[in-house]
Amino acid sequence: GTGQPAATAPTGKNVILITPNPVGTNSFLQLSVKGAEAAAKEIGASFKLYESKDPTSIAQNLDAAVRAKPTVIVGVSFSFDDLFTTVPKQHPDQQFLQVDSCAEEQAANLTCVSFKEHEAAYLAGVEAGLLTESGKLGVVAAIDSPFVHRWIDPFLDGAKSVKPEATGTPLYVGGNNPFSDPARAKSQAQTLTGQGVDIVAAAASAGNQGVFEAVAAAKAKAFGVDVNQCAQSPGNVIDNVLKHVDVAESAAIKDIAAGKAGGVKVYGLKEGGVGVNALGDDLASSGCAVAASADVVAKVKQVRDDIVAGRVTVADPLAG
Amino acid sequence: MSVPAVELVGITKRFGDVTANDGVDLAVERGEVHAVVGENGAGKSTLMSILYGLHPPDAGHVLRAGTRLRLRSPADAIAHGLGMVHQRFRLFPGLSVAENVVLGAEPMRRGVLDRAAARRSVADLAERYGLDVDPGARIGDLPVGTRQRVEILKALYRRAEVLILDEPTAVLTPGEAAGLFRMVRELAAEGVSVLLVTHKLDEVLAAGDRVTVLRGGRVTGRFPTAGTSADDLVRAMIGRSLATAPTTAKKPPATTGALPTAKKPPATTGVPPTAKKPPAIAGGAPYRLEVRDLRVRDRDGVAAVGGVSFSVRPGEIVGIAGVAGSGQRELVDVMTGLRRAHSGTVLLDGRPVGGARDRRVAYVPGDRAGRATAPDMSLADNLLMGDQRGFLLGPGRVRGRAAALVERFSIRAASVRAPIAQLSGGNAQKAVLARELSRDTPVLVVEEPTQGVDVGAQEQIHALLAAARDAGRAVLLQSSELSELRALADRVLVMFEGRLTADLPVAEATDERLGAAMTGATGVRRPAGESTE
Amino acid sequence: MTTFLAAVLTATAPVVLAALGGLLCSVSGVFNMALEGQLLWGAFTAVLFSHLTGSAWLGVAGAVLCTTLYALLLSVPAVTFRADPVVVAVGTNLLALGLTAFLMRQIFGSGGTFSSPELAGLPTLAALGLDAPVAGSQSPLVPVAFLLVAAAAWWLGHARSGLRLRGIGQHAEAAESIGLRVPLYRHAAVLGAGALCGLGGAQLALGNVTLFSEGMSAGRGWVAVVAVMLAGSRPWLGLAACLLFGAAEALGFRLQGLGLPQQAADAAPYLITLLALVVVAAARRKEAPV
Amino acid sequence: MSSPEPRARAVARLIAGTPAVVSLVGALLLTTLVMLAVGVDPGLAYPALLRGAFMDGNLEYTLAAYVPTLGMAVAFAIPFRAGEFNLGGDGQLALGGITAAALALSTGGAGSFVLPLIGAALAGALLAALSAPLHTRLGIPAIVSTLLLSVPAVSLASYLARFPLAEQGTGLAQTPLLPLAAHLPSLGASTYVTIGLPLVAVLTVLWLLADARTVPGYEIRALGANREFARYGGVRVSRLTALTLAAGGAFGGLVGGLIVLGAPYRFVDGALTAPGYTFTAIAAVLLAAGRPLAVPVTVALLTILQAGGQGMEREAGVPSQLTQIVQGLIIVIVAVAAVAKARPSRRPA
Ligand SMILES: Nc1ncnc2c1ncn2[C@@H]1O[C@H](COP(=O)(O)OP(=O)(O)OP(=O)(O)O)[C@@H](O)[C@H]1O
Ligand SMILES: Nc1ncnc2c1ncn2[C@@H]1O[C@H](COP(=O)(O)OP(=O)(O)OP(=O)(O)O)[C@@H](O)[C@H]1O
Ligand SMILES: [Mg+2]
Ligand SMILES: [Mg+2]
Repeated sequence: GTGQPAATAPTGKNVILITPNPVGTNSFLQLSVKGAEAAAKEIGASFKLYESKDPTSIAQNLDAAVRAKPTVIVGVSFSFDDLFTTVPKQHPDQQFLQVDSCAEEQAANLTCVSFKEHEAAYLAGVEAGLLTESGKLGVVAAIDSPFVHRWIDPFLDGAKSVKPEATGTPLYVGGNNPFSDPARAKSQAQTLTGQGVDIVAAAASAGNQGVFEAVAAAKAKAFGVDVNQCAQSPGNVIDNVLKHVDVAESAAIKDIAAGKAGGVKVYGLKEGGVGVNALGDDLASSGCAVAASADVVAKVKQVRDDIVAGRVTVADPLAG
Repeated sequence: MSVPAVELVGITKRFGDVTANDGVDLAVERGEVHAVVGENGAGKSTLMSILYGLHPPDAGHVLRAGTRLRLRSPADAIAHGLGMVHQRFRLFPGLSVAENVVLGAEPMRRGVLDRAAARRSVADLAERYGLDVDPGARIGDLPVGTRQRVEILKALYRRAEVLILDEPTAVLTPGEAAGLFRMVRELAAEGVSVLLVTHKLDEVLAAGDRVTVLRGGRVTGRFPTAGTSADDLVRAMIGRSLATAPTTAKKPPATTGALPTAKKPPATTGVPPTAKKPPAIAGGAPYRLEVRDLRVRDRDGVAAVGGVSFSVRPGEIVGIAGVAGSGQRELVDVMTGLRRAHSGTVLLDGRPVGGARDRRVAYVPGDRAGRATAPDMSLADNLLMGDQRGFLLGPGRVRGRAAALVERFSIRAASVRAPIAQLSGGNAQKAVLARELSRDTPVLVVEEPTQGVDVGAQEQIHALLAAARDAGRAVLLQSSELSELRALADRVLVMFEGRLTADLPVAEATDERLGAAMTGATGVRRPAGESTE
Repeated sequence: MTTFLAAVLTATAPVVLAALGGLLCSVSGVFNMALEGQLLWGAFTAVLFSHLTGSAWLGVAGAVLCTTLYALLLSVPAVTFRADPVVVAVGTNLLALGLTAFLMRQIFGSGGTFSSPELAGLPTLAALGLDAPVAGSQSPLVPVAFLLVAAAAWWLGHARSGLRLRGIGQHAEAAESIGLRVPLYRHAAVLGAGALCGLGGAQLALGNVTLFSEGMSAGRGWVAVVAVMLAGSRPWLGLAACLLFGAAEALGFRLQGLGLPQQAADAAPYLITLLALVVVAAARRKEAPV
Repeated sequence: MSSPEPRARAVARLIAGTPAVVSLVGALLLTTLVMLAVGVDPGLAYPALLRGAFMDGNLEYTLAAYVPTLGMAVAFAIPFRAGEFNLGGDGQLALGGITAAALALSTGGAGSFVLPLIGAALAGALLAALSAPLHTRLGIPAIVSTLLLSVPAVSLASYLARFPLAEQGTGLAQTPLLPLAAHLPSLGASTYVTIGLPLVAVLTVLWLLADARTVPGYEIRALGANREFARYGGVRVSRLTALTLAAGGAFGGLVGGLIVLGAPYRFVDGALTAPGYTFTAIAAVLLAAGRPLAVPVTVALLTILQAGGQGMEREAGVPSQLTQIVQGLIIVIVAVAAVAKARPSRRPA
């Protein structure tokens, strides 16, 4: 983590962010740290990061955070579903924020921010369907958990919506350190390209860079995730499935600090909380390969509008 | 007098509370064979280890040709021309004989280990000194006797100018021992100084020039061998004469303080045990132990025991002789239940010996570190093995039992809680004997019982074996000391290549006849009604 | 098939190098469980030096040097002070994880992954003019890894120091009593293992991929430890174990594409290795009945 | 030449007499230096380490981590006494955990927590016992087979949690919440300290007693000290090997069950193996260097270090990488300190 022993802010405000895993190579967690840090700065609060190592330490970190009585305690991901069902009720004076999920029984002092990343993944799939020549698509994901299917299934659905005969193969890095094994991720991407796959979506955390290397060597293309990864492998990354965790989270923290707490804020395409670089104003300077295909960009914008308007609904794999 | 080849000055060494050496002075001339004798635990091995750089002394120093040495490790000792054959083998089990011998001083050819040369020089050395080994064999596959020969070859190969031999003959056959001493004399004639630690006083008197006697870590006597008798040495060693010479232990043992009175059957006093009628066995069977047409195959399917039959009566000691590797080990393994026979049976009081270790047989193995003890366990734990029964086992009971045995068998140990590896070689052997002899079993199988034990203890052990016999137990005694066999056994069986080549009453077991049978000569009398086929 | 073989060789090379190091240690009588951390440290220093010098080869050299030095953290406590090598290894593995992540932030200014188009990776053999079906796509360190196995096998069997090392592992007191400096050989073995892990880490970070990411050794050092346990003191057997493992892993990837669950693919290399062991052991039993 | 020598030696002996102290002091100096070098204030970090382990309500977490680590230590130590290495703790843990979850779910809590725990122990025992015939019949050492069996067992548990036993509609691979009746009763107010603590403590004491004061304990020690010696002494070597492995595995499985039946009361994929109990426990047992009575102490030492590390991260703002650096160094140095008391020298000759 980037947790610095920040001097206690004069206002006495502070923000504690608890991650479910060490931040390490996880770009999603890095973004959440970034967002919370930024918000803390804006509201003049100090910031502390508690990195958990396993489910037990999540609970311990949460307890420690409650004892510290900060302005807001931010918990990231599904891993807090159980805890945020009980703990906020026990501490009604403490504000909690859950990012990327929401506890089943939501207390009044729990605010939730969640994302429809499947909508963005669907858009990426549309791009892939339009750009694939072989009609074979692949995904390299870190592990086979229900959560990562939010990137896999809608991606393939999106591709099939424009190219019905397209086929998709997901591979999972697995092994001893699935979230940080670029060599293994590369090897899997090579397996895919060896089978004629010409577009590989990467959802392998630190493994993504390995995927990019593989597609670069095989003259295939890739998709990145969470942040703009196009510059990491110029010319080889078509686009990215973006999730503006930092923006949404920082907005929520500021709201809570301003006294607007509670409720679930869902960020989809409509709210601008998720997206792809093709939709951005800075597409030309993004370094993403999709910029070269104006027709694809146009189609993506159209599908986005359809989704926002409700003409197209993207199935959420987790809802099923 | 010239400057001694090597001189130990005022050596003192303590291990915790034990003072192993206490101001020992000892000088060895060039070309001299200098024997060091003493009871088990007298400090002989410790002294030799200090000389060889294995232990730093607490006080005192070593002079080599008049110059003071700094011995930090054996490397320093070797650099100054010292060589040592250890009482406990220091061999590499996974390497070949030749590799073991040359390691550390390897013949090289073009920067590469010259295996052919190594084998050749080992074969040459072995032939020159009459030591029978196959240079290509893996150490781990060899019997202990052969391993001992490899240890000796190692020292010879290095052409040490001062050669330390710590009980080199403990596991050698008489022929091999004779060969070794011929070799020692030859080396001495070439100017090598030899330090010889042994418990065999005849060897000392025959091969040595001078003798130093240690007792409780101090020098208690220095003798030229000329004009010295075994009794002189014994008196210096144990502070008294032996009541009886070891070779006559067959007679009822004289009462010495160390003897376990409980084991002595009252009826035997004054009556020669051989004349005693064996007590009857339940069921009236004439034999305690019967072996019928036993066949054992080793790992490679080769017959290690090829059809052996014999029986042992109650109150009888049957000796087993033979060169190492003739099948004695496999035979004993089957009799103790540690190995399954390929065919044939072993009956003990009419019931077959079976499956796992049979508790009706007490067994003193010849392989002390490999089988008879767990070196890292405490003496108390080692003394318990085979007698662990029930479920609960209080430490008090274990230690109490151990203390009793230590007392009864006069084992010299600092504490029963210390690892048995800290005991001197002979005391460890006594511990094994104590454990097995104290168990009241119908059958007793003993391999090399006096291997490495001092003369006093030898006497005591022989007395114990005789007492066991007199109590009606059947005793099987495997020994490479023919004198020991003749002293104790009623009959002697000889094995050769897995078969019995002789079954002689002790009166007929002359060196010549035994020697012939051990090398496979036939024409040996067999008792009627028994066959080796 | 060629891509399959190439994938197996690439994936196996870092493991082979680490396993070879572990094997030298185990031959000398030191159980080396520190391979995982050393591989990681090697990967980090390789990227660091490549980044600083702009040369992948200087990256390799830096990794070898730095990882040899890192191995002192195992050799001094375990050999000189006779601490339990396994406990020490637990410590040095943890240390490597923290130290690489920390230094990464200090030096590269970012956590997670460091990669850059300017970072020099190892060339492929094809780029060096050595194009052959399976070999062409490999970095030069891959053949080096396999040659080192051959060299080690020969060395242990025929060289004086190799024989001495084997002797030391079998019976240290015996080695001492013939004047061998046991600690010296053991230090050499542990440091040699460090050098090999440095090479393995360099192959991982500059050969397999061209980047560093936190924890990227990802269990390869543990696989190497398993290979050492299987191989005892026989380098060829160690190589075979690594290859079998790598092949099972690559096969697992392919079967995943056909619907095999990820968990099964994860388990496959271990189960196949165990199965191979059982088959070999059973066959040996049959040959020599007891 | 000889006059300064005795004095030098006396000084050397004086230092050698207290090597544990010396190396511990060295350890602290070194870690302090490292802290300073990487910009951590030792004056904040050390107190935070202690507070993180003992104070501010952290003690209950330390205890919560102590229980599984101690259990896994015994899981390793029992076969270790017999000379067998059980490196398959993770597999036994995961299999035990998933078994407990499956039993609790399928019985709807009818078996309270007792049945799931028994099932968990059995599952772990069976898995570990597989290694016994592999060793005694095929000569494949347990150190290899337990390790090779571990990953497949973890994968199996993960598969079960991901598919057949999975909770629907969540992002994590996990089972549904276990029925209330199967939850381990807490001790006092804390949810972390459950009856798992007295259970594991009692079982550990039983093991210590069995090791020191029973015939099987003696036979196991003999087996570990010299296999051939034990066989010679009438010990059923194969049976006892299997027994120790199974007993170790049972502890491993039991710990898995205890974790799953405690908060958050479900099997979460990866949650059992992520904290690294298995290897911490192995390190603790090896640190104890053959003294079983020292095992609870060495486990405590390492647990305090880890729990305290977390506290140090939270309170002194020490980033997690620095915690790892400090922990790694301390473990290395403690390993040295543990043996610095001059091992009993083996006699030569
Ligand atoms: N490493 C050690 N630790 C503790 N005690 C030891 C050690 N080595 C030897 N001793 C003790 O020192 C004494 C002398 O032992 P040493 O081995 O020198 O006797 P020895 O004369 O060779 O006896 P033996 O004839 O039985 O071989 C014994 O009491 C022994 O227990
Ligand atoms: N591989 C081995 N490992 C340990 N000890 C061994 C090994 N091989 C043999 N021994 C020991 O060496 C001794 C002799 O073994 P072996 O059976 O080959 O000879 P033997 O026929 O019994 O002859 P002798 O006892 O007269 O030397 C036995 O006491 C045995 O315990
Ligand atoms: Mg001796
Ligand atoms: Mg002796």
